[in-house]
Amino acid sequence: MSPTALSAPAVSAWDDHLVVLPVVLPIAVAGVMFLLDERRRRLKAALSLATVLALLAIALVLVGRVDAGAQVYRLGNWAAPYGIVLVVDRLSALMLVLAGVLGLCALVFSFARWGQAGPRFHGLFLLLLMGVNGAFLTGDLFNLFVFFEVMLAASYGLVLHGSGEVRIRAGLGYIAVNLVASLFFLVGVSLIYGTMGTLNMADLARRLATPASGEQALFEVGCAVLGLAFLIKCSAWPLGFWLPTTYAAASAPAAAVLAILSKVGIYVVVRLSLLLFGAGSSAGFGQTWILAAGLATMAYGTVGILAARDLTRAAGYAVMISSGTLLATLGTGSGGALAGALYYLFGSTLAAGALFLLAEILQRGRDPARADQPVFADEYRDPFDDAGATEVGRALPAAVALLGIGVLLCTLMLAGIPPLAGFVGKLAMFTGLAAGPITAPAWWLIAALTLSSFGTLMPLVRLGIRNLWVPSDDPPPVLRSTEFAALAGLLAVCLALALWGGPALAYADATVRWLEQPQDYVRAVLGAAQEGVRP
Amino acid sequence: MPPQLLLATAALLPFLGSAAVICLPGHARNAAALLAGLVMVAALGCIGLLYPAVAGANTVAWSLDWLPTLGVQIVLRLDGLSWLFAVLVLGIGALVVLYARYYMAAEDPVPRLFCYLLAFVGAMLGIVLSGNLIQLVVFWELTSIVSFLLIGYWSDNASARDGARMALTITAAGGLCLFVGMVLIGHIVGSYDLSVVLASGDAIRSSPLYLPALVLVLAGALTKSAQFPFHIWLPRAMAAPTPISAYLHSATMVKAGIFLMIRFWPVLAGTESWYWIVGTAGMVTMLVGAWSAIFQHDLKGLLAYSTISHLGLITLLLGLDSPLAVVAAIFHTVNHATFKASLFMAAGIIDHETGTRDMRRLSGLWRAMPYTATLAMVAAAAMAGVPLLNGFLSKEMFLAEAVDNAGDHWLNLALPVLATLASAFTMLYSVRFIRQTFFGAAPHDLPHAPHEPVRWMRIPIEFLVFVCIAIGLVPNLTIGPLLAEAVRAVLGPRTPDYDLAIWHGFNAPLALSVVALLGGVALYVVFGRRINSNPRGGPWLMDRLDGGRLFERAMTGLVTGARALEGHLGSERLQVQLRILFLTVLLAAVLAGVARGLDLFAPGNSTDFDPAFALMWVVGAACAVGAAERAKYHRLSATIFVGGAGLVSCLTFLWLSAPDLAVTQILVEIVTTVLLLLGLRWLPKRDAAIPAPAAEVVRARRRRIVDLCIAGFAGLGLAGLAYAVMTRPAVDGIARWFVEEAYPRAGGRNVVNVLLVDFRAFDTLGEICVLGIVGLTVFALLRRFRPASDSLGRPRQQVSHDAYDAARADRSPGETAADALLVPRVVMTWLFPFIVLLALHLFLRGHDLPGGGFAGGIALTIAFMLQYMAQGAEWVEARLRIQPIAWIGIGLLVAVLAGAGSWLFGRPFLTAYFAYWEPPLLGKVPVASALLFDLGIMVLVVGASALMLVALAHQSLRRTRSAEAEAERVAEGETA
Amino acid sequence: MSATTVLDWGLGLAQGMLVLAMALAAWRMLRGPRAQDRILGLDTLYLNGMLAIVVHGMRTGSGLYFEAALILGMIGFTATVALAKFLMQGEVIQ
Amino acid sequence: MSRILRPFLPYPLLSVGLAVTWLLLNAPLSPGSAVLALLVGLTVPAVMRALRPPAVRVRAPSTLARLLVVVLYDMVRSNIDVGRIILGLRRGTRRTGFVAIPLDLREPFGLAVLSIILTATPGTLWVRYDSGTGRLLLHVLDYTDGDEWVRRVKDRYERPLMQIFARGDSA
Amino acid sequence: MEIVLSLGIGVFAASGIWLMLRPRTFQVVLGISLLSYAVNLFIFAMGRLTVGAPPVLGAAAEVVSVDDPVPQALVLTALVIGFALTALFLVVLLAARGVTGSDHVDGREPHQAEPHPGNPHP
Amino acid sequence: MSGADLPAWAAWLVVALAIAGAGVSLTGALGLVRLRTFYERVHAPTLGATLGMALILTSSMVLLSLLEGRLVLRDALIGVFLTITTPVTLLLLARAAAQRDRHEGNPGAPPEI
Ligand code: NA
Ligand code: NA
Repeated sequence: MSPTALSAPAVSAWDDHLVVLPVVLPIAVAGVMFLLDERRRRLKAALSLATVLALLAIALVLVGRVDAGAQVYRLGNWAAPYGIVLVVDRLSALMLVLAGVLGLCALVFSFARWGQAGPRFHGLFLLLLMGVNGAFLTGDLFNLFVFFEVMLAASYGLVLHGSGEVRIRAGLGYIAVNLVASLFFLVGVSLIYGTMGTLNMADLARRLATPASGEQALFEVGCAVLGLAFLIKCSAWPLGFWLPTTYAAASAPAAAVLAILSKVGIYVVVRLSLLLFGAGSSAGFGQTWILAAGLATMAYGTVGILAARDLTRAAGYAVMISSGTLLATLGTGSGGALAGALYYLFGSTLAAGALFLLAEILQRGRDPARADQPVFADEYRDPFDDAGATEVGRALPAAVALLGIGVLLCTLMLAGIPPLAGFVGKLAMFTGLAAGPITAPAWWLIAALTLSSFGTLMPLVRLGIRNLWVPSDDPPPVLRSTEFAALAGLLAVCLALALWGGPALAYADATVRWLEQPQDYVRAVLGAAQEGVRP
Repeated sequence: MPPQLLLATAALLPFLGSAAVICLPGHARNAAALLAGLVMVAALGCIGLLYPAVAGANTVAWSLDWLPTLGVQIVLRLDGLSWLFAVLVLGIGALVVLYARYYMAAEDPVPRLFCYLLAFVGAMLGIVLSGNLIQLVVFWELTSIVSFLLIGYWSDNASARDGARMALTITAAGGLCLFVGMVLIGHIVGSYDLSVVLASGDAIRSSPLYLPALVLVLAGALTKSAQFPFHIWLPRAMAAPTPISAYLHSATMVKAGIFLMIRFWPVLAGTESWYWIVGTAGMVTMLVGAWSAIFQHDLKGLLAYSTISHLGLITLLLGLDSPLAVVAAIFHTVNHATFKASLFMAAGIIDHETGTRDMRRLSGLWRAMPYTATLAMVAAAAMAGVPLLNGFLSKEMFLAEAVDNAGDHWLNLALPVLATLASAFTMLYSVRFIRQTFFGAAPHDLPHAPHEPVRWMRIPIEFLVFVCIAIGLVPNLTIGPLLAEAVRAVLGPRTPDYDLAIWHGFNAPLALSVVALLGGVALYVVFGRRINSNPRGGPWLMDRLDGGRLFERAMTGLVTGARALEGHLGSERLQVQLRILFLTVLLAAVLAGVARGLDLFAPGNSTDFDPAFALMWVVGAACAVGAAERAKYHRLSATIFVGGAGLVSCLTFLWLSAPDLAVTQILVEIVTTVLLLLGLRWLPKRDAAIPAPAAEVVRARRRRIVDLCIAGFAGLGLAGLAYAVMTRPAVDGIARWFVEEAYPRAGGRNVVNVLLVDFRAFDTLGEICVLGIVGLTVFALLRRFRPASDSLGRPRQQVSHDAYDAARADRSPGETAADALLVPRVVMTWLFPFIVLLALHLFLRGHDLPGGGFAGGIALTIAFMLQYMAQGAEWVEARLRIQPIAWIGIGLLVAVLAGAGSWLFGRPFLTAYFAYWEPPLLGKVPVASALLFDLGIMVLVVGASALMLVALAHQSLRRTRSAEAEAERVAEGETA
Repeated sequence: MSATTVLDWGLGLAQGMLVLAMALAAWRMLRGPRAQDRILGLDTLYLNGMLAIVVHGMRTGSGLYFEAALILGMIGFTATVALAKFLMQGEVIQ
Repeated sequence: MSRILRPFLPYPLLSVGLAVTWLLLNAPLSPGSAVLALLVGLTVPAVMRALRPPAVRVRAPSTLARLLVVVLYDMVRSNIDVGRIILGLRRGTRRTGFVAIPLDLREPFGLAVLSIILTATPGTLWVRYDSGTGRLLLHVLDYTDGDEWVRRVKDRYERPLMQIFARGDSA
Repeated sequence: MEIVLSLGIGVFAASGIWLMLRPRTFQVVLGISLLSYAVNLFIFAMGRLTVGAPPVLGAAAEVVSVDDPVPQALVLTALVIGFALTALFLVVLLAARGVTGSDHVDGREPHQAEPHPGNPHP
Repeated sequence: MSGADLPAWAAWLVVALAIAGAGVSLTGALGLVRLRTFYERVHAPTLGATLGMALILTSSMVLLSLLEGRLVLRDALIGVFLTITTPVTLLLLARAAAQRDRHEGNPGAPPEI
């Protein structure tokens, strides 16, 4: 036997393979799990815990290695743009960490109850993370489609996990909308291929750097359609009405981990906007629309969260607001603000995830009819009418106290109230927007950020009070230790993010600076020799 | 200890204490109070020790990096002003701790109260010691949050919850504005550092952003210090335990807004805008607060409105563009804190000992608690501005400022008049408070028999009243130097000359003061009885105007409006959502195309027209339109038409050089048709004959027209794009490389397959994951599937078969059905190995010729499917043990291992290996790792598609088992 | 006429006839009137489609289209059988 | 069939059929494809063993050959007949109708082949078969009175089939 | 040929979209199928049209002018994913029909009130 | 287009077989349109499935054999499998139709046996 392929230079060190592990490891473990009997829950839980821990560890190692720019992994040893490459840069490493943290906490949370509610939870869960990781890593547009589909398919499974009418009804709409989005994705990608002849993102950027060709218009139509697919996934108004219903219906750990799904859409929009439309023949393409979509999403999310009748829906709308914030920031074109928005994205995603978990604990076993009681109108009381008022403090069960802290922290995070990371993120965005003369879009965004903060604070406080303070005949919520660990993990990261806001923001700044220099990305992926030269 | 360390210790101690105290057991009252008290005293000690360091207009600063990229540091900065406020916060805090120890009931979980209280102290110190604008915002919001928790301490109490929420809503909203304002100031100055900002007054005032920054900062300050119209939260906050009201809502937190205005007075004041906003707010608040206080029946209500009024007074002073007014403001802040805190505590004692705070029920308490009554009366006199007490001094300064600032504008002219009026009101409600509570007939019908409280509970009041008197008598010996330091810290070189003496001679302020005192008494004499009998304590003229209620209405309206808007701006209905999706994509594509002047029909390449191809597409189009038309009432027909459309699609692929696609398309088509039919069985009967309501018909028609337009234009758009791309010359892209390198580099002649299993194998790996996931999801979902009741019965056809068999003596049940399938069974059974063979063939040849693992897998699935169709699920499963989930797992593992094998050779994942093996006889046999990968695909495809199929097929079995009786009932009904 | 021309025109004509046959089958499929007529139409459509593939393979002189035709001929009946069985028993798999 | 070979070749005819099919699929013949054909012939019938269909024994190869010729002839002839009917080239009235044929053949495999034959000759269609009575309902496009169709089916097809697929040792 | 194929894609897409906008789940699933056909053909069309030159190299692996293999590979992947998701949608619609009794896409007949507290708008 | 080095007679033979097969098949499809009842129509497609198919496959085998210079028989497989699978659909379809007609009491319904 004589090998005839394998002529390209080999990968040098074993740890270079780390880049592909976030995808390969979950598949392999999921494969093993499918061979195990459904009743071996402990083994499965241990396996998935180990895997998710490993994923987080890998993500952290990768964060440590992206200082130099980007690390490129050529799958099948085929060079870009022909083969598929995985690219780890600051942005993708950051997103991997986010996925790892959220995944770990959601998984730990699921150990208490949800892991047993339906078959093959762990396998689906791992494959969802694999899809998310793949989407963050890939440098190829069609491969991105594939990972989107993996992620969505697993999310369909997780949304439907546990069955029940509400889930199935929500799942139906969710699947239909996302199927359409996937078809848009395909149309967009294929149009781009048909006009540019490539699928590799870096190659696309390189081809766009040359003066506009006759195909520019068709290419931009393709980008518009493709962009719309991403906007659907990140639930921008008016394309994202599916999100609150779906996330509210999903089981808590599923909803928590789904919080990152919409961020994958955001990630891609950020990635492609800065890579393809930062400069070159299509510079600035769609920016105004992204700003408009972002502001509209923030507005609609705020309206929705104000209208929310329960915490899960509120959390869903919080996810929307956070997506809208990032889109709008991207639309203003301010690099400093974008860095803040990335930082904010990280924290708000974790907080939204935590809120889904909290909501589940608080709302399970509660009378659903109560959710519909009036908000303010009938609660009016004479402030000094103390007849019948009980001026006796209630000793809180530890569970309630901890849940209260949790709800409070989530509220502060999402509303951007000090001292948590939500505030720091908004501060960074404000500072970025106020760097240099303040433009009209910047004013709009500042107003939107402030109003959405207020709009988030009010309903979350209202819902928190209803769930924690209003005396109820229902048994007090029970908090299992694994559930507590999951919540504590998420909120601790939010706290740490604020405490070490300096380094975190520096990372975000460096990320945006890197993204604003797409030629470095192109060089990293295609190699210096190919730059500017057609093969 | 160096001053910086002392400062940091003082700032940190309350937070540490807060964390420590919550660890105490729930009813450890003494331990909690002791700990809290010690923390307060220790921190106070630290601050006290720092007095020499700040005396003489010095500052002490300590800083720590936090967010360097944003220019945000944690800076503790102590100067005269912050020293005075810190002492106020900690001193009154220590007294409140002592008071609360005896005030709170034994059942109250006191450690939690002290935990919040200490956290509040920390936050408040954070504000006053803040040397950075952002840090100030952080602690500002922290006080709002802790205040929320403190007001809601008795959370079982509905008014506590409402009060807490309202306070938070208003103050946090103000905080958000303050935040933006601070960012703007930072933008103007270029730094968030307080010292830098304080040195940049001219730059700030001359900036075009001055007005927005001012408005936003004041929004923060005025909400926090309960200025009209934001004052409404303060009376509601009285639902908090009285020590908290005394501390937060009279002495400290509300003073944070005042502090902010004093702190930024040098840089923000001195403009028309400042004068009008701050002055007007202060004036209105002072009058409205005093007026409302007059009519309160609740002691705490009276004190709350009185607080509002006094805060208005201070604000008004700050609004006047006069350094001397600033002095008066600082002085009155201190004075108000002392007398109001003591009054709250006294009211708390009364409440505690009698069980009520309603002045209409209280009277003659002098007899039962003379000592407390005396203290309360002194404090009330201070509040009213009676000479020899501290309140008198600052009110004199206020009236002097009012007179001095009386200008030519009508409002300026009105200033002394209104100031005197407000003072008269203050006198009125002070008199009413004393008269109603302590004098008159002996109380009767009180919940508890009144008596003096325990000794320790009175000590804080005694101390505060002592301070009131001491300052009132010898201001220069007591408050004088401290006030001077504070004033110097604020005004610096603009510090005016002033004199804190009791006697300034006969002058206008004194005259006004006398008028106010006498006027107040007179007013009480005239109106006292009517005020006391005023129901509910609503102020005259403003009886209907309940700000709190309006606010709640507004909030309710906001939520109701949001709910309506949510429905108008969004929809939960899938059809609407999809319509929007398609409309948006249409719009986006058109906009993008128009923006670049897209010409869809630019002349270009074309392939020779073939009429047969066109005719085939006529068939395809007819099938598609037919399916669209029939899908509602004739599902089976529509399914058939979709099959026809699929066939045309398959033939098109073939015609246009894509045999792999054609093979896959036709296989998928077959499986999809069977799956659709498996599902069709569970759908409800749909009958066109059932008429719909007339209104519904019209609406439905309109909807259909809209949908038709959307569908038509979208179809046209896609067609246009396809045409445009197809007629343009091919782009010199990556395709050629694949064709050239597929054989030499990857050893495969079928370039498409090489792409799938080698060049782009990663896509394929993802794709099979999707398939596996979907298979599992389907399985999980169908495990809990319950058919709708109207689908439970056996299909009509089977029922009639059974009836036929039952009616004939020579036939056994099920025989008719079996006879019908006799021949199909034989054919399908014997076809089985041949289809397996076909699958194997497709799999093995994939790398070089059309086929591949996916096609092979689907073919194999069809082989299984045919067996299920011929023989039924039970028969097949008695013979073939299919474990689809395990197949999925094996498929994934094989594919991953095939990819990971290359790691052993130091190559990236999925690096394919191929070689030619030349065994004897057989000639050159290609050996490629891609084949192993393809095997994984095939195994997984079989597993996943068989899983879906089996799961769906089993529903009928389950139905048979679970609803046997139901079926029989239906059958009887049919035959009858 | 050269062999090429003969083959080109002759096979083109044959393919055209088969597509015409497909059109007629489709006509029956769309026209009905009963479900069995439509299924019969689909079956005929498949058959003629398969034959058209064979002729297309001859026109291009390539054996690459054989598998598609074989699949249609060998397991293409699965779809129509399922439809027929659904019509007969109201259920595809019991 | 020898007892030793039986476990390896449960369905020898099937094995041959599979091997031949493989060879046809992978023409031209090469050593590699021959080895694979052998392998396929030996292994793939294993899946049939799982399904356990009744064994089929084929006898009287000469009858089989004769039947094949008859069927081919009938097929071409009836194709022409039916084609003429469709194109309207046939004069005179034509009736279509159902014919019930009492069958003696009970072997499912034989019945299957009969149904294939009847279907392959246009103009006749297997509509229904009653296993209890052995009666077959046939639809004929060109209906003639009397037993002509019954005789034709029984003589031309059923009898040879009964010879070929005689009942007996179902393994 | 280009005009025929593009019109065909258009008709498929229009029929599919029309069906996807219908209220009954079965209509939607058929719409998904048709729209998927249209999109697959569209992807395929992006490689331009070639008759009689499949991207399969001859025995000698000589490189000749063949159809663009990339869109074909993309269609294959999309086809498989589309198949899987169509099947999933089908099963979910069955499950929805089972639990709600309705085959309306919203899980309830239009005149029925919304049972879920999340939505104030029936 | 292939077949440049094919003798003319072969080309004519191939074309004749193919056109004849297509013609038979077309006739069958025409029958589907022209015949009046379902039970008549169901006979029509068998033309294509038997003779039409046989002629076309023969044509293909002749052509490929000539082109490749060896006997190419694999198209016969299509014929074999098509022959054994066609009856399955048709008889199930006829059975279903008969059952429906009898259930609905249509005039052309098959008699009891
Ligand atoms: Na026949
Ligand atoms: Na092409």
